[in-house]
Amino acid sequence: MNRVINDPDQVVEDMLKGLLRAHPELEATIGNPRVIKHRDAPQAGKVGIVTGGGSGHEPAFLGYVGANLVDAVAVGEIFSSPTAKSFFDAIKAADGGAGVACLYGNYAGDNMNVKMALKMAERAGIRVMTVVANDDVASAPKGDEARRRGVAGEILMWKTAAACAAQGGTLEQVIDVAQRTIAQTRSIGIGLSSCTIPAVGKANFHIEDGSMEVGIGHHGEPGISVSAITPAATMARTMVEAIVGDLPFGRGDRVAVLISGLGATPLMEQYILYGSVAELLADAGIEVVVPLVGNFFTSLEMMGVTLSVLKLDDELESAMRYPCVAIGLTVSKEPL
Amino acid sequence: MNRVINDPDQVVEDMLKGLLRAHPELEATIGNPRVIKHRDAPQAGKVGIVTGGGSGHEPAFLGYVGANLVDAVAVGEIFSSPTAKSFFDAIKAADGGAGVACLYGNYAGDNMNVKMALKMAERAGIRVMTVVANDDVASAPKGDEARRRGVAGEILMWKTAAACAAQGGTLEQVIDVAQRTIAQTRSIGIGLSSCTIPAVGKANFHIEDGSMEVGIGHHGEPGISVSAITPAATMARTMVEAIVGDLPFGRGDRVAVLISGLGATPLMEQYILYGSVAELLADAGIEVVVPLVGNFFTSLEMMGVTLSVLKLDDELESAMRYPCVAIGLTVSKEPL
Amino acid sequence: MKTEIELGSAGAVVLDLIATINENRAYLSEIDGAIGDGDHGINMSKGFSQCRDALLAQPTLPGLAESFDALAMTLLDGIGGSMGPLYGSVFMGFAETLAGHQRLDAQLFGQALAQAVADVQSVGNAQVGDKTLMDTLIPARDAYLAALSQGEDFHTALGGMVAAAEAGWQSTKALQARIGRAARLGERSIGVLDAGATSCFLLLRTLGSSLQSRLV
Amino acid sequence: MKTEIELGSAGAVVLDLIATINENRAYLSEIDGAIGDGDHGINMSKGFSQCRDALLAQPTLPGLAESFDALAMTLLDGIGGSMGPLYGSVFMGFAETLAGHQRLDAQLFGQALAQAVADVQSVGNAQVGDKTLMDTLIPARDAYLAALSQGEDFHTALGGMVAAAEAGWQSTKALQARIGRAARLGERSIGVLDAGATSCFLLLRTLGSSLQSRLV
Ligand SMILES: Nc1ncnc2c1ncn2[C@@H]1O[C@H](COP(=O)(O)OP(=O)(O)O)[C@@H](O)[C@H]1O
Ligand SMILES: Nc1ncnc2c1ncn2[C@@H]1O[C@H](COP(=O)(O)OP(=O)(O)O)[C@@H](O)[C@H]1O
Ligand SMILES: [Mg+2]
Ligand SMILES: [Mg+2]
Ligand SMILES: [Mg+2]
Ligand SMILES: [Mg+2]
Repeated sequence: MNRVINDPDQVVEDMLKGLLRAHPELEATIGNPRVIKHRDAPQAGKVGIVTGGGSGHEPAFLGYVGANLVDAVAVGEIFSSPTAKSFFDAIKAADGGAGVACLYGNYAGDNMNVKMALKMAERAGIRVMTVVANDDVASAPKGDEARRRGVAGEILMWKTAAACAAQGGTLEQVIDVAQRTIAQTRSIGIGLSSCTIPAVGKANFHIEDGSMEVGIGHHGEPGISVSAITPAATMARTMVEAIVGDLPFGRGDRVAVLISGLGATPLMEQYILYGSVAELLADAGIEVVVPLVGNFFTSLEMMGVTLSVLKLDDELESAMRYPCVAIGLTVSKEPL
Repeated sequence: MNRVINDPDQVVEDMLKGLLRAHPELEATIGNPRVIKHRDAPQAGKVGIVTGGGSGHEPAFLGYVGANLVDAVAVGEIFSSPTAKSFFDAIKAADGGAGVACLYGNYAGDNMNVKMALKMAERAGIRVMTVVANDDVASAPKGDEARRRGVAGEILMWKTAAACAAQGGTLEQVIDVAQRTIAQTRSIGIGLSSCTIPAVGKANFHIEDGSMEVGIGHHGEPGISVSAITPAATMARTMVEAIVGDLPFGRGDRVAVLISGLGATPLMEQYILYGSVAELLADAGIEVVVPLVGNFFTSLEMMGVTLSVLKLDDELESAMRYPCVAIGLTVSKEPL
Repeated sequence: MKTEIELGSAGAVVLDLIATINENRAYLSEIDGAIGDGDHGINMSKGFSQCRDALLAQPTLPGLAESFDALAMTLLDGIGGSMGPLYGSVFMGFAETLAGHQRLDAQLFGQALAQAVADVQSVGNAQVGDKTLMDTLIPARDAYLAALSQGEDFHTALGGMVAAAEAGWQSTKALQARIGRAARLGERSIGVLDAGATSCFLLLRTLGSSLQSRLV
Repeated sequence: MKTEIELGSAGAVVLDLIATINENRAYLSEIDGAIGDGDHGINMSKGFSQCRDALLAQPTLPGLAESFDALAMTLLDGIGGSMGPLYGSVFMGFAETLAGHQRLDAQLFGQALAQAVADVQSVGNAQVGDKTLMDTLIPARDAYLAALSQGEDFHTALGGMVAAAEAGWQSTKALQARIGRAARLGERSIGVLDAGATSCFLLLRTLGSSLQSRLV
């Protein structure tokens, strides 16, 4: 595996060094280099938006720190939860006195570290509320939603909650928007090849040539089924069916669709998939009003894609369209 | 090679279908589905900006059609020049009466097809001027610049020229900006793995595990040397030295730096490389005032990176900062 | 009869715990390799070593409560994943219970142990039988408290704790993992020891003997 | 003596050219595979077949000038890469020279051929010896014009053109490619025929015989 790295044990440090050089609007917190905050955070009176997770998913998580987006992020080792202290330091960095919304994904390590961070925050007198994303329909059956993992739908939750916070929402309102967003989001992934953690040096798991893993997780967690690879249109059908039936989505719904490449799958193929997804949704009477296609949430150099669909209401739709600037997502103010 | 495609011979068509569904601001021209234009093009009195090239480099070329960026683009088969007719149709689609700047890369096929398109445009009474990008220092020795290929530096040329056009520049002024931009840009790539054209089905070329190809082209064109893979910091040194010595860049220069992943190299690694590049440039007294890191110009699922450096003057710097919105590059209007 | 420990001078107990983890670094990773991702020794040793550096950098070694606190905080600060919060909770439970006390007696240690177990369980939500470190920790606590209620002295109760920890640790071999990384393997997780249960036994054994040796 | 061709009824010459390319699709790709990327037959046949469809869709077959123009435009419209503009230029050169004429005589064909060569050269910038289709085309033109200046008739001059095309084509075997994809291979490009030179010879041979058969 040919990589552009120095010491495989220092990839996160080296990445942060480059990131901070390239983005003067981002900075590490004093005392904790594993917390990246926006230059303007905390903003007095604004609810702080915090997230965090393992590295290797870039631009997630740190690429969503930005204006009208996430205020501070806790950065973990590759595919491993940030420390409790880092979550706490991110919370501190984002706290402008109006409380902090900590919006993260449903993984054992993240859950535990956030829990400990909340204890620390309580001791420090910072009001924190959390929403844990569980949008991945493939990770547990319907009825057992609390066990589902959070995947690319997290981005949608950060986007809407941050828009609410930027417009002066209270902590309760921000949490409500985040909660509603993730409750109305369903995601599923298809994996086409493995990835290699530089410090480990061998593939994290294995997918045969000619096979695909439907429902794969962001770290290669096993999916629902391994089967012979199908045309993109069939992949789209598999994914759309799994998602649409779960919420369920139906005729007349307006949705945001986010297709993310997992790392090595070209943008060309992501658009091929999007074409079929949009067609299937249209056939089901579901209108895509916010389409997002790109490498939004990756798994190192895995091949594959994830699909996330969010059922919008008016508030969520306008939150999705609210201007923001970050590495991973920029919504420009109109007119230019 | 596991792909998200339908018919391997239809990947470009299928991509365009998805792209157009996802981006209502883009449209195919009437009569030529291989020309993608901005909804608002042509703009009366504005110089039209046109480019084009083979597919497989997404978001290049079509991802740079956007507000205050490229007006229309000719879309070729994977790694193959668009037809002369497509270049001509793109020129027609971009012509708002003030002439068209056709800004493309120095490849035999593109050169010939553009030449033929110019004949057609002349017959149709459209004034067209061209700039052909030749920023890749590795593709021919100094002194033989006319033989050099155009790579990711093309993006910088589109950006500055389009900003000039958006601000009412004449065709001569736009061409001057594009010309100056590419004349002051140097690029070099390092390839770490090959890629597979879906319709061909086998790797385009070969790079050993543990090896890197310095100076590789965007289609796997052989570089200057194949050597054992080095740490990212050493790659950075190799690339910076090749670039800085060629123009040459020197103490006191202000530059834009664009690092692009070639497809499968994670953003994490691109930032690792950027950290070293920025440090080396700073050591040489060169200040990076516009840093861009991401998958801006890819080669399907190749692993590797390209580095482009543009020596700025005041006009080019403000052109780089001018707001624009496109799939590949959005510069937001400040303040949000 | 020896019934107490001077907390102010017992900080070295934590150094003993650290030494145990570092000595068993490779062993713990090897066990984790069978049904996990093979990094348990690395994870643990990373956090524990950081604490060792921090403690030794002090002009004088802090007391046991402060040393437990330092260990808890370094784990919460130094290792992400699950081990930071889980073992961080364990040692924070000890630290918080011991805080403000001069001496540690059998009663107070029982409170501390109970607190530690409650804290880690509230974070990790694992039960006996899930094939985790709780399979070591819960029986150890129960045995210790049972010994106390039967009137055993501190030394003997610690011995009972370690014996139960060992039995609990060994019980993980026959268990099917229901939590953590190994749970994915289903039945294939049966037949080998659990990594966290192993480190937990090693820590409790060292804790027991180190405390016993300091009884006055 | 037969000296002229009725242009209005000679559109089928272009159908002959198309048939030649389609018959040799596999052969041309095979030759390109040796030192190129193996798609020359595919590229050519794609564009030529499109033109066939377009011509046959017309109520009556257009004349030769219009048919050449249709071929040029379909190539420029239907195939990117290099073949579109190169062969597009060739046939546009013929079309433009013939446009407005009723009859094609030896003189006019000489002008058309010269124009075609000039156009393709202005686009591709290749010279004799670069191992491209110019190695077929330039000697063919020269031989044709030489024959005319020596007073040969149309039929004979066409024969001279084809013979020179064949010799030029064969000459590419010994050449080292200096242009196009094969140029990368340096000396390794020596020893095999050039794909474009091959298609160019096949086209000129068919053109020659097809015109000869239409002389009135
Ligand atoms: N929820 C939990 N409660 C208690 N212990 C747990 C829990 N989840 C995992 N463990 C323990 O963690 C151990 C693995 O630790 P380690 O290898 O360091 O972390 P990781 O699994 O993230 O690589 C398991 O052997 C198990 O004993
Ligand atoms: N500049 C040029 N002028 C004339 N002929 C050229 C030129 N460049 C390439 N060729 C011809 O093109 C042929 C290859 O055509 P083809 O395989 O269809 O295109 P590609 O090389 O893009 O795959 C070569 O054999 C050569 O004869
Ligand atoms: Mg482990
Ligand atoms: Mg681990
Ligand atoms: Mg070819
Ligand atoms: Mg080709």
